[in-house]
Amino acid sequence: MSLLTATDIYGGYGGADILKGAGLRVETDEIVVIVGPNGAGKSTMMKAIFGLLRVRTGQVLYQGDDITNAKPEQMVRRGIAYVPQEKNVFPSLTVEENLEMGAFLMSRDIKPRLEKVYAVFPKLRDRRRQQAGLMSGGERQMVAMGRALMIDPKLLMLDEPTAGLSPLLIDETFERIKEIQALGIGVLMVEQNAKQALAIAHRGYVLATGTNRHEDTGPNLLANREVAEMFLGG
Amino acid sequence: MDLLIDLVQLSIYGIVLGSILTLGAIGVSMIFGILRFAHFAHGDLMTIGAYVGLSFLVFTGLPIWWALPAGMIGAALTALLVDQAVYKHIRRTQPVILLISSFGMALVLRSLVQLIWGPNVYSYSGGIQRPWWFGEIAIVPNHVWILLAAVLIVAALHLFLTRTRMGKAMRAMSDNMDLALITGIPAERVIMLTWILGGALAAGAGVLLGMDSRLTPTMGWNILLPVFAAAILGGIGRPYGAIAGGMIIGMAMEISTLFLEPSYKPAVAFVIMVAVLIVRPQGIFKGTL
Amino acid sequence: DGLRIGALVPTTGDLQVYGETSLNGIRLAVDEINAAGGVLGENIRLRSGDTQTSPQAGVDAAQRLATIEGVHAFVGALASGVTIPVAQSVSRQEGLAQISGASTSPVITDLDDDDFLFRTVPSDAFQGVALAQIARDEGFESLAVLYINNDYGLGLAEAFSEAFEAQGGTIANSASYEPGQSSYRGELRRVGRGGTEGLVLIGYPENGQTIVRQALEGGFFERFVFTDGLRSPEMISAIGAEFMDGTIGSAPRALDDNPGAQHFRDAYREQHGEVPPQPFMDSAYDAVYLIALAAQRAGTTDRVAIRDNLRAVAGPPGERVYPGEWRRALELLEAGEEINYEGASGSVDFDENGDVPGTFAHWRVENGEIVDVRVFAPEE
Amino acid sequence: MIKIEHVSKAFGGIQAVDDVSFEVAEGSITGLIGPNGAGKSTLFNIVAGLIRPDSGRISLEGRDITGRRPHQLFHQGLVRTFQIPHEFSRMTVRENLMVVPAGQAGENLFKAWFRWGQVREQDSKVLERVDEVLDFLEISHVADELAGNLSGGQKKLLDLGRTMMTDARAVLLDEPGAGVNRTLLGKISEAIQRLNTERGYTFCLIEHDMDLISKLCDPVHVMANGALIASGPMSEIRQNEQVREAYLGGGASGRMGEQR
Amino acid sequence: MEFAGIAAYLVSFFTFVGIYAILALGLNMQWGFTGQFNIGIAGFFAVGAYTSAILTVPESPWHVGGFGHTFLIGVAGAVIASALLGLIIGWITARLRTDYLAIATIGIAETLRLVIANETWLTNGVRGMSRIERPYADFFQALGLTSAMGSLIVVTAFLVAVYFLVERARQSPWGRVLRAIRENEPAAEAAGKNIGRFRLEAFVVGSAIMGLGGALYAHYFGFLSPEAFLPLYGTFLVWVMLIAGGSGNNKGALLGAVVIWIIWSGSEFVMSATLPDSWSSQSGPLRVLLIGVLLQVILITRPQGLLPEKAPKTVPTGRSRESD
Ligand SMILES: Nc1ncnc2c1ncn2[C@@H]1O[C@H](COP(=O)(O)OP(=O)(O)OP(=O)(O)O)[C@@H](O)[C@H]1O
Ligand SMILES: Nc1ncnc2c1ncn2[C@@H]1O[C@H](COP(=O)(O)OP(=O)(O)OP(=O)(O)O)[C@@H](O)[C@H]1O
Ligand SMILES: CC(C)C[C@H](N)C(=O)O
Ligand SMILES: [Mg+2]
Ligand SMILES: [Mg+2]
Repeated sequence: MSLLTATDIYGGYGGADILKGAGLRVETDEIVVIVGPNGAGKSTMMKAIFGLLRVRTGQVLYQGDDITNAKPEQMVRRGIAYVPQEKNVFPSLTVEENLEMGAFLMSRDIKPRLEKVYAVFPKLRDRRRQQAGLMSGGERQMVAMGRALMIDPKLLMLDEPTAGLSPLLIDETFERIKEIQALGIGVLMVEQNAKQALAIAHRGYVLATGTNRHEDTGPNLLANREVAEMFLGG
Repeated sequence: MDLLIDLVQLSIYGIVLGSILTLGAIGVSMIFGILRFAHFAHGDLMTIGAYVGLSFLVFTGLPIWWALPAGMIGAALTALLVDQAVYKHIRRTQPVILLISSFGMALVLRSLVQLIWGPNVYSYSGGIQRPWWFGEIAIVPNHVWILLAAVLIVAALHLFLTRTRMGKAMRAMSDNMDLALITGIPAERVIMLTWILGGALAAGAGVLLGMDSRLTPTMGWNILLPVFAAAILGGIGRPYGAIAGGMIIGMAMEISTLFLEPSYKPAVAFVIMVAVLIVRPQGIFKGTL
Repeated sequence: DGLRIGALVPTTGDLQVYGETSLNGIRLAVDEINAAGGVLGENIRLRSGDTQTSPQAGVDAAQRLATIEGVHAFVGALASGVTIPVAQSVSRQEGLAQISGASTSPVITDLDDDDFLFRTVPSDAFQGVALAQIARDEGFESLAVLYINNDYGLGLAEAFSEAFEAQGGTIANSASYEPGQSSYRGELRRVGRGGTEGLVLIGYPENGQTIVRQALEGGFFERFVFTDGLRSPEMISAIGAEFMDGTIGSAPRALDDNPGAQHFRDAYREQHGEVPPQPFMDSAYDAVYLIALAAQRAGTTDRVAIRDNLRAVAGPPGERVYPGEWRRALELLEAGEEINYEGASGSVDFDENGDVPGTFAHWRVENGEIVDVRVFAPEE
Repeated sequence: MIKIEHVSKAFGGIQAVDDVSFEVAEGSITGLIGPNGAGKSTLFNIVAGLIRPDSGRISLEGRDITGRRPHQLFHQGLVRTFQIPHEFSRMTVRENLMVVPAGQAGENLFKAWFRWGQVREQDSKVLERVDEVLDFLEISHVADELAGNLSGGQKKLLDLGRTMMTDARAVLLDEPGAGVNRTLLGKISEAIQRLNTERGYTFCLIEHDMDLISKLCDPVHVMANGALIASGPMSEIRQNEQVREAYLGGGASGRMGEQR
Repeated sequence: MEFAGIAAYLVSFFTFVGIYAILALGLNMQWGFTGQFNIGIAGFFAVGAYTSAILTVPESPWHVGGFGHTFLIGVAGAVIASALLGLIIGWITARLRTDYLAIATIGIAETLRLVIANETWLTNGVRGMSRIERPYADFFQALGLTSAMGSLIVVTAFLVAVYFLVERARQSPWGRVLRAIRENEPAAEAAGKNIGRFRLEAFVVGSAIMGLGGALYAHYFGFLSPEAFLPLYGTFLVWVMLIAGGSGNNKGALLGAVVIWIIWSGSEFVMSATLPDSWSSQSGPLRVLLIGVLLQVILITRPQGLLPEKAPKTVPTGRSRESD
């Protein structure tokens, strides 16, 4: 049984469908990457899976359960964490409060979780009292990831987690993502730093105009000339 | 000397008025903080609270203080109902839509009060209280109780906001509703709680106002602008600032009668407010919860 | 096509309370007349419009009544702030008579209304004089005045102060208040300075209760002088008879020997139950009678003809006709006689401005009851 | 062209920019890199007039512009993009660009009222230019879409498009590449180069994509903890130990754009 | 209910709606285009009304005036006075955030109302000003029209002119900049726009239009008192009209004025026709209840207003666009 399968998804923002039959699959302890041009529908796909957007037709299965169009709260309870592409921190809350909010649904003591996140992103510990809205673009990205990790997710969905990060941090982030995956967490991410992302991915999807263009293992996609030229910047 | 006595006496009156304004302003401020709109039906929630308290007293014959919890429950339920029936459906549109809607809601609530209780003037208890005299300063017993009740209500709210995660969740919601949803914060529950608290606070203000003056269908609407002024002065969205805002507005209004034709009294609140806004556009108090 | 009367009363807004009772008075008159044969052989049809105590809504309602409903005359409005714009932009323009039973503003006296605006209550200018006389009769030397900041409050306060001082009294302090406040202590402290014998409070019950209560609780005043706006049993029960006893005041009121007032009270009780304390319902009732009589005398429902006949039926010369005597009035007019209507609220003889002189009650609270000490016409 | 002299700025306890001085030479494409939170955007905001520095001086072509408002700087030929896209959400993409050109007669209300012909004529010229830019950025298909509905990357492109609508002399780009598809980014970097060589625009850009930086920028300045720690051509910068440690790291991302 | 009656009512109805539509257009300039949250409309409305009244009424022993100017001078004075007021208020509140501006403006409007009520020498205070003449009544009479029809014609003429100016402003680059400012100030500033200037211009023009509405109101009603400028009728009604009609859209402002006034005034009609007599004392509150509920229905079902904002058409370029 796959951790997550989305099949034949159609849906959009009220007007015409943005997603036109896209689908994907994530296994437990697998890193899956979605790449594609701007406006292809990658973020839309993430939102559709997470229940933020009505899926018109198609099905999303999580650990065998149908979670199509379930409420976000349900998703979090089941162990799916999602970091959106934009506006992914609470600007007027401090860093630590942002993290606390991540674990809102967890009633148990959150101290150890906080420590875990601080271990992954030490910079956040130094800045715990700073308002997230006043942090630099890259720092916010860390807060957002940290917040998602607070629920000990089984599936982590990241929309462009490395956008705006320094090269050092990009590499580090991908390392972290590998570590996270090694803990048995499935990772589904959208990336424009596609080469590095595909390099660590087990599988990748190329999405264009709302449909799957290519689907293969990471290395194979990287090796594919057409994919490289059209979507990865040569 | 006379002036000093005048000032002290008027300040005492100002504090009483300020307590009432404060309770209203905290609610306005909280609702603004979470839902990002100025709630124009807040005054009429006060009215509802006051009248529910009145009916409760009439039906049960309990002593006057029971109006407070009864009114608070009544107004909290009303607020909740209004939110579920109306605001909920337009929450995702612009704040101004909510504002206009709340204005319409103010009309609805007021006319309901009139339909249920009629247009007449009521009071909680007949008769008057003789003041205690401290030298030349007079203090009416009720005023002590009003101040005490206001302090207790504010303290209870403070405990609630700081001892529970809900307080932070409320702020998170006010920052970014979508992200709050994604994070798993039960947004609807937080909003409902906000209305319950806001409604209860409004009722607190309404009942105390009723005790200090009388009950009319427009009592809340009439006090709404000073309440807003207090909320603004404290920095809207900052419940604790509202306390200071309420007190300042209350005192300024009473003391102004020393120098100004009293029919300008309501303007005092506005002039202070506008002046503060111009000098300090973020309200007088910086800092958050 | 029978006579249509448009009633302009607020059923919402600040003066709603007065609106309801006024409308009751109007209904009573219409029912009485219809039961006794109607006007020109047909029943009067009553149309009402809610002025919402606002000029905008009042004018719109009046306009609708005048045009779509085609009424032949108005009764109303209540607040002077509504009555005047209605007169200026509807009654005068559409050419129909308007009789207010409640608007007491002195401005109305010499308003440019092309003689279409009348009223069956005396101007506040008269009541102020009456009140001064009452206060002097009660032996007050020095008084403070606190009045609501609208034309009613201002008009009365000015007339009263002038007359009171002319009669040798002193006005120690005088201030106006804005309605709708929750505390009036600052105001009270201001007018309470310098030891006066009592407070002349001019306003409506809504704020009046608060003010009196706060005045007593703060130890500002012990004795009060009221006007018609605060003549209300509610006021006494809310504050307590022990504190209100001895309070005096004025109110427009028909002379006691007027049988019309008695008839009105009885008839009102029969139709609507207990007679409420609010003033202005008897004057509204009279307005209907006057319009009906004028139409009957004119022999037509033509708007201007009704207006032209109002003075003739309202004042001397002529046979006196009282409320409830519609049949008799019909007969007299049939016989070509002049009549002079003597109303429930007084003699209602219109002068050249459409005003009535009016008589006033000097009332006092005794053992928690409002008692009329005497009814008199104020001396100039 | 732009001269930054001893600029400092602190927010509360954080020294976001610490005595930074450097110059952006006329006609250059100057790179600004450094770890997250190094103070790059803050420095941009200071230069662009959105934040006042605590101390220091900025000059543009020799004139002191410290503390000038952004719109004043715009008219002196200095434009900028934002790291987090600032689109006009409830306006169409096309309108977003039409807003930008300076000196439109129709921005004067009286001309808009009484010289409509002139206004329309100018508008259609503006529109032509808009369509060129849209085509170039490959977002013509969303020209009539509300900007708020664009995808994250599309918004960045739109932001860039706004700078292309001006007759700027100096352009500050804050991470034009973040979230932009690499194939398109390649084209964008060509465009920057073209604007630079053909139209003489001076660029100063912040970017974390080393590919882009190495391809376009010379010189490159490196900030860390608010201070300038290195300057020079990218090939030199790469050798700088401090930069490697604080910023580039040893991984694939840091090595991108190295001569193969 | 004959035809002539209905026609006569419609004359007054549309005069009324016309005046409110002008106010709504002024508000649209401030809120719809620019996002300036002015809930002190009553203040500008009142200043316009009183200015025109003071300029045109004959001499009176109670207050200043007796200038006896003509209608057009009154209107011009009203526009200038309210524009000046807008300039001052716009200038001192320039730095205020949306919601703060809102509360500041309502505070200023209420203060102005109190000034009008208390400064008797200027406005005759609570007693109000009367003897304000309808525009060109004699002239229209000569044409065989009533003064009400004359007023309607004058109001309509002004409405058309205002609509034209406001709509053109909206379509122009000026309006585009305003909308850009509304959406994102820093970006507009980075695009070289002097935000302060544009905002102030819009605020002043909007205020001037409201002042014009006030002048027309004064001349139609013939009587002014502070009661007419309470927030309910002076401000909120205008907001409700604009929001229900569709803010940002000038046609929406017009439609909103019509629809809301129909609801406001027509609801009474419905009430009196359907309610039994014994309910009559409840009819007032019931009517207000109905209005409130209808407003909620509009807002819930059409949150963008009856006519949502649409981007103005851009000029065709002539260049044929290949489809992609
Ligand atoms: N308004 C502010 N108040 C307080 N601190 C701020 C403010 N703006 C920025 N900072 C802090 O200043 C530092 C520099 O921020 P800046 O945005 O300039 O970084 P940056 O170099 O652009 O980083 P990135 O590459 O991640 O965008 C950060 O630590 C940030 O948290
Ligand atoms: N809220 C929205 N309402 C309407 N249309 C939208 C909305 N958000 C996105 N779209 C449209 O949906 C399409 C796909 O957007 P999406 O955000 O999924 O792209 P993406 O693949 O994530 O691109 P990027 O890499 O630039 O983030 C785009 O054309 C965009 O204009
Ligand atoms: C109903 C009354 C209180 C009206 C008041 N006499 C007035 O003229 O405004
Ligand atoms: Mg995306
Ligand atoms: Mg940055």
